[in-house]
Amino acid sequence: MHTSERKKCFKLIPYDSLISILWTGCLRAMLFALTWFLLTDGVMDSWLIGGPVVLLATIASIVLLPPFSWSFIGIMRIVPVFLWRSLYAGIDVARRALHPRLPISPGLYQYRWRLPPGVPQIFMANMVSLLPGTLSAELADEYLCVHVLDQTGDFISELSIIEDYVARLFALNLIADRS
Amino acid sequence: MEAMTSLPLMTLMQLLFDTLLGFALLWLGWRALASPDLFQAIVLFIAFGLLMAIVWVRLDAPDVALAEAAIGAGLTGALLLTTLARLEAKNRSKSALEKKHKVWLMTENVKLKTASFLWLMVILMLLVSGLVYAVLTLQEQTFELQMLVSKNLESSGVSNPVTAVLLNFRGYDTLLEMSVLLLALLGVWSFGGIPKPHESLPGPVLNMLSRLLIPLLIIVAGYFLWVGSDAPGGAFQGGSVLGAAGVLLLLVGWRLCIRFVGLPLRIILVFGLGVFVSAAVVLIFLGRQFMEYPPSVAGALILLIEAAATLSIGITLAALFLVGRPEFRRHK
Amino acid sequence: MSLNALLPLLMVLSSLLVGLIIFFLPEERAGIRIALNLAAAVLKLILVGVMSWGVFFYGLEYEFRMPLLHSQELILHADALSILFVTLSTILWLVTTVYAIGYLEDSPHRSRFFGFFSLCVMATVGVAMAGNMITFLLFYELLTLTTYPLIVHRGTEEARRAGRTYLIYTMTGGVLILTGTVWLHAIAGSLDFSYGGFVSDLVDEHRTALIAIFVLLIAGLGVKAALVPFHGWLPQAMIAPAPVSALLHAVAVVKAGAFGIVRVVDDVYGVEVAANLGVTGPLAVLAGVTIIYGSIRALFQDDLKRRLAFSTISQVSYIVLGIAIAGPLATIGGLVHLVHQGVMKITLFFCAGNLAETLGIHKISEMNGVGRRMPWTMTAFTIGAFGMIGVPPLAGFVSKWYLGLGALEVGQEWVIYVLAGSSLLNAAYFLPILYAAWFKLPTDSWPDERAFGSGETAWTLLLPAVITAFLTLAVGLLASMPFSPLHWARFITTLEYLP
Amino acid sequence: MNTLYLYTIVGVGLFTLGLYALLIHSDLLRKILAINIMGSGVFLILVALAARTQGAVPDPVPHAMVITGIVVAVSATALALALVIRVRTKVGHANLPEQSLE
Amino acid sequence: MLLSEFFTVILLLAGAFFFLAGTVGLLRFPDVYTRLHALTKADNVGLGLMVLGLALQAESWAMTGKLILIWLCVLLSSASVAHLIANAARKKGIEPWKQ
Amino acid sequence: MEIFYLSIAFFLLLTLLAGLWRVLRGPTAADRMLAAQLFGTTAVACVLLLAQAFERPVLRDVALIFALLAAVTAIAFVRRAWASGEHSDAAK
Amino acid sequence: MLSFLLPQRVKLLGLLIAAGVVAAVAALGWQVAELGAQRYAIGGWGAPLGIDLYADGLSLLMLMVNAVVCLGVSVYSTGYFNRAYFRRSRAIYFWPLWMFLWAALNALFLSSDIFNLYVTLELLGLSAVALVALAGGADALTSAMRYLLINLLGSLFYLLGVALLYHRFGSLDITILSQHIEPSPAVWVAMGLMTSGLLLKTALFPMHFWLPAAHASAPAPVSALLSALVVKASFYIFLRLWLEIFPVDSSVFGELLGVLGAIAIFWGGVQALRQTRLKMLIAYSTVAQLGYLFLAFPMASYFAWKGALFILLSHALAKTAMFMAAGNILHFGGHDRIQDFDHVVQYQPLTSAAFALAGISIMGLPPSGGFIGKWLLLEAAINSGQWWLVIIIIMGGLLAAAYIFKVIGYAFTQSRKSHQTRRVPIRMEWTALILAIAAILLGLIAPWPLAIMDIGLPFSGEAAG
Repeated sequence: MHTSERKKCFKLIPYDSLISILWTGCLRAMLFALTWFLLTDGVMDSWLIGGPVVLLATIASIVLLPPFSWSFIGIMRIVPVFLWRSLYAGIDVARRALHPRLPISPGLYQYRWRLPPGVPQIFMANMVSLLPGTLSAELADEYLCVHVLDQTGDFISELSIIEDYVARLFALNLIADRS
Repeated sequence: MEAMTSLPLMTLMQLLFDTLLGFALLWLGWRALASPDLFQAIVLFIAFGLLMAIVWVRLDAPDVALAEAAIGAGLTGALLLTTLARLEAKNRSKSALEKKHKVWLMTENVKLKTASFLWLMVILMLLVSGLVYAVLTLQEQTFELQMLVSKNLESSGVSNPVTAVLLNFRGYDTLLEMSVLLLALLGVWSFGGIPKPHESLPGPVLNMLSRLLIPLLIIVAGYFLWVGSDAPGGAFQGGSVLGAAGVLLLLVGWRLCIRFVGLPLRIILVFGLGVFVSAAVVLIFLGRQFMEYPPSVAGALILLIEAAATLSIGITLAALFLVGRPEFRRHK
Repeated sequence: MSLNALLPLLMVLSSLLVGLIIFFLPEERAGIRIALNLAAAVLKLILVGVMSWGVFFYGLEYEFRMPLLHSQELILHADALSILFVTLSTILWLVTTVYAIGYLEDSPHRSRFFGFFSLCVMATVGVAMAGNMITFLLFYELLTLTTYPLIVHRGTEEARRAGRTYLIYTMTGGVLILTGTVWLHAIAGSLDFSYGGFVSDLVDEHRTALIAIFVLLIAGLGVKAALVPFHGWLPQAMIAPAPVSALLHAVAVVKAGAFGIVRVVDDVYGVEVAANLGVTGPLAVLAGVTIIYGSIRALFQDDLKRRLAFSTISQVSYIVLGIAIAGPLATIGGLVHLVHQGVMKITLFFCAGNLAETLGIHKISEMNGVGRRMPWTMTAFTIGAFGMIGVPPLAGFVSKWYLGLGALEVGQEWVIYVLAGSSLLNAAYFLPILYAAWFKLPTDSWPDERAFGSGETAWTLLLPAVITAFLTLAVGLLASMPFSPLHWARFITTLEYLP
Repeated sequence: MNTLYLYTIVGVGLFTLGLYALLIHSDLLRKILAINIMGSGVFLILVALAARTQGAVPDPVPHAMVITGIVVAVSATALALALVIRVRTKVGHANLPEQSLE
Repeated sequence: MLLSEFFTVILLLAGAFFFLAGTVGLLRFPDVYTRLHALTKADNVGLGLMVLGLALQAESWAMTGKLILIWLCVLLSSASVAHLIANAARKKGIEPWKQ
Repeated sequence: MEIFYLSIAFFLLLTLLAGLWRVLRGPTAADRMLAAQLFGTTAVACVLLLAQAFERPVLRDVALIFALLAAVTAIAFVRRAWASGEHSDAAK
Repeated sequence: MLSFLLPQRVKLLGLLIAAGVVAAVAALGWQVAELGAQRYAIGGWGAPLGIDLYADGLSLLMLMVNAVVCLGVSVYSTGYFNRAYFRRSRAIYFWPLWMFLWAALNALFLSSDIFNLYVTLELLGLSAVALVALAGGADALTSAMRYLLINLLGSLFYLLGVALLYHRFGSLDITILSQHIEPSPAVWVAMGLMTSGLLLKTALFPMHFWLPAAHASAPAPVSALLSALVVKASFYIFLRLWLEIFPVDSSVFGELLGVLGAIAIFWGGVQALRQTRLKMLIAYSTVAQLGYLFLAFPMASYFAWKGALFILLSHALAKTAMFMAAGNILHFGGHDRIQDFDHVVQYQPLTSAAFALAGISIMGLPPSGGFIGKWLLLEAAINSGQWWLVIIIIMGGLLAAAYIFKVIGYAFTQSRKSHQTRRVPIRMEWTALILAIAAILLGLIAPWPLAIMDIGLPFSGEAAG
């Protein structure tokens, strides 16, 4: 059991591309350095500790989360959408909660993936929980089980739109056909 | 705060806030101890920890708030939940016993006789009134020690007075306290290895979460370590954040530690204490007192000690979370 | 530290070391054990000789001091009184050792027995040579502890019960003495024995306290001395092996108690102070009661050793009586009886042991005609018994004579009646034994006869009895010679009454 | 005097509450909770008193003491919890037999 | 009142409103899943708005960054935790509430 | 302004306490945990407000810790306390 | 002074450290004896700011007896934890835990800072609990649990007292506090809290209920330590506080303590007499002996303190020896039922001797250390005219004699060896014996420890001469 577990932990590491690891490493190191900068308010001395820590964090991050491809434009596109949708989600849920009649008709729905397994699916699953009326309840390779607050609403198209955004973020092509 | 107090409304608001918080604390404490369901009690206790942290904030004790938030609210809660799970797992596996002690999850108020209950009440009332009286009649605070702290802050090597007290002025306490931590781990280990809980594989979401959080936790731990010297923070806060990272790894089912569970792990565990003691002892050979850090290098020295301590504390806390000794034989 | 200081210490240490060594000897090394025991006894004898010489002729102070408490020291010293007691114990010890070697042949746990035996000597010598109350107390308690294993030596249920009784009595006694001693220390600040006592200055101020202390001390010591209300343990302790009984009665425990009373009255309070406090009178009465009571009880015992035990209760009180009468002559009588009673009683016990060991006789009713089977033993027994009764010129007579004179001297005639009555009773319980032993016809077989070669019994058993019987004769006959017990007792008394 | 005294009294309350619960409950886990709450009460008193002078910077020494205390408490709690598990494994239940404290 | 302060007040009030809504949802909604909805969405929006409001008052960019970092952390955790709890509830066999 | 921050914090505290009702009611362990989760978020907001109110920026670090560690408890719950099987009140 | 820990947990190392600590204590002893009370400022800050270590006669003596007992236990444990049935995995934890315990004790006896004392108390308590639990049985675990709770509870009470004292006087140093101290409600409450916390740990009479089980179910060397030193540690703190900080004119309180101590002596003695198992008997005997320590409080005189302290010292030595002897017996015969001792005891003469000699000291018979202590107490009681104390002391001694001879009696009973016996390593027997002899010798060298007690004049407030 242990060995299999460990294999699972490491199987995602792609040994083929050292360069991609380095590149990602640099990027993440910069990201972490930025974080450090934010935390410490940019005091110069702090890099005495910050340097090693960022290095350590980067290594941990690389080991734990192998590089994946993504696109900057994708991020730029998804952020405003996400912000808006999640704000809307909040308003939506607040409305339902505060409404005297509690207008909900919850149910489960299995949404078939067009995204490939791995990081994109997980990202999507997390996002779904923050979108209006939906909550990811189970993640399988083929489908995402979504709990919806209002079955009557059009949440399916919403999901598929978001899926497109996510696909673009990870620079992926969606499986064309989702029967 | 000086400016604010002039505003009566502010004072009133503070009073309101404090009263609410105080009552909330008492109520939570009472419920946590009296609720019929243990799980509920633990959740309430976690909430209690959160409120405590807010209280520390309110009392202008950010260092304590950090420690409470990290250790009290985070790790203790996780530890309690895990223990509860273990206990229940055992409960289930022994159905005969379960029958016998079916009620063990319920509150088992020992049936006190009315008389002894009254006595207890009387004693507790006495305690309360005595304490309150004592507290309320306390004279004005003496600031001698506080003055001393701020006067010597210069030569302590750090500018956060709490850190100065913890690691320099009263470093000996801290040294002993780290021993307590290590000792607790030893004690836990000495109870023998505890079989691994039967657990399923982590789902991908959890997996991802931990993978994202851990580097972040490492950075934050480093941050607290660094910031400790002139702002609230320090080895314990950093260490507990690091410990949280370790706990997270353990929770996700990460078992890399099997590889170095023997000597390397133990070396890391005593590393902090070791550095602390060696620094202190080396100073003796340099003709100074035990733990007397020369002001010129005190800052660096404290940072060094704290770095080592952070590492050790983090790993120790994570190891404590296992609530048992990792098996030794595996790596043979 | 001078040699003189070393001598008393050596007295104590010799037994201690021997005892400890013996503990670790394997059971089989009987030879070494015997040699060690005898060597220690002989060494002691020599030391005693040297010291008594020094004390008597040169007035030397043999004293060893060691600080023990803030103001108290451990003092071992040899004054005349201690020499008297030490001499007695040393000589009798030597004899008893020989006896015990024979008696315990082939029985188990001999190392343990002889180990404690030696420690017991150590304690007795310590009691004898104690220079202050605290040292006395120390060795006194040690004596309790070391005799306990000897009493329970047989390991039977009965023996354990006897041991328990013994402990209950002596421990209680011990704490009484402890209390008294501490109290005394608190009042007087000093505990060192000195001729004529050391509390005379305090009489006015602390009269009640002093009386209370006296009562405490005497009650505590009375337990070991088996004064009447405290005597219960002694008959039970008969369960111990014969040499132990012999010791308990003649030398160690009972005598230590009596000796302690002597010390308290003479060297702590001083006879005059004690008399002044009015405590000696009741003590004398108590002793008188004990004498009569013990004799009467003895009369009704069929078990030989029990009869001897009650006889001891009675006889030891002569010593106490002598001291309590508080006159010079009576003191002499009491002191000399300390020795005489020891010699006589040990003889009797040796003989009883011989009978039990050789023929299995434990009861008087079984003794018919035993004189013919074991003439030597019974001769010794007869001498001892006559001594006890007080037949002149045997040892017992001398003591009783002085006691009587002493009583008359201070005008306490009632003592004479006690003495006379007691002597009559003595005769009443000893003579039937002698009659049965010598003149009745023996039964067909003895309860449990063992063969010891050609003699009537083993020589190691017989010899000690004969020697002590001889001593009984000798101290009586030669009472007026220098260095006789009587002589020493006079010497002591002069010292006591001089200041 | 300032409003922070309130917290001192809350601390006293928590301490007593924990003590009471510690005494009357036989369940071990709850006893451990009770001890922790008592500890919090003590810490609260320590820190609240440190800030009792209006407008002054609170005394850092009690803060340091409380941090030490928290670490000690967490160590003790961890040890206690491990012990509870052991007790449960060996004894079969996680209670202490009734004990009379009063 | 400065403009930024005005916005801050508005944003904080809005945030508080969402917190209230989340709590009401937590109390009113009928089962675990629906309550999770309330929790994740309303609270995150509430916190987001508050962060935004406070960021307006922040004295430095780093402070703003830190606030946003906190928010992101909460976002990440609460989304993941919501998923985990929902998932666990499903595995436990807790059926969603139907009207 | 400080009063305002404090009032908002007070309000948050109130909602937090209201949420306690869920902890007491349950019915499932998950519900209670959920409520604890809510407390975490609320506490973050609360601490941030207090930081602003008392002008102690360092307090934000406390909020940071809350934010980071809130997940740990929940994960412990999901992975251990609840994953290991039936909880006594799950059947209710 | 702090023996810190290496991961290599081997006996040899343990012994080396033990020897090292003993040497250190000896050196300190020499220093204190030569130069008087020593004060050492850790970190060079000095008392109000930093933490001071302080060694006067009192702490030196505690350290010394600590060193002797601990050395003994170390040697004993090399044998004890070798036993076949003691799982190695358990045994290897003994040493580090043990070293922690020892370090905690040393630190405790040296500290002069009340918060530092709290930390050392916790260190002590936790290591003691872990050691009790090392035995692994159901009894041991339950009692370890209870012990842990009691420890934590006591510590919290103490800590609350510390909090009040600190906030009243703004210092944590004992000496400084003693200079500033003046009665006020806070001080009284702090005193009450600290007293109850410490007495709970010291297991004074009504709060003794946890002790017998914990001490009886622990592994033998651990029981020895607990009885000999751990309970004394909290007593030591209590004594220090009492002598230096608390207002001296608290005679009613002292009387109360004395009465409790008296009840403890009786109750412990009677309970000990009723026990059927040896270790329980010894544990109850500890309860009784602890009672003696509190008899000094109503008298509060120079001699009384010294007497109590002397009893403490000799009890530490004697009780260690006793528990070791019990451990040997248990190991040899596989049980410690007193009524079946005849099969066991007499085949272990050394062990029996150790038990008997230790018993002499416990009973307070001369020339043991216990005797000296009892003597001093008695004298103090008589001097102060408190006769009820005299009676208590006397009766306590008799009770002790009763329960000890209840055991010793079996050593002389003839019986056959029971078949299931195991060999006991000879060094276990010898260690017990040597410690017992030390308890006896303590009485003979009494002036020496008594003189040490005067260094730094811990009792100067009451010194009557």
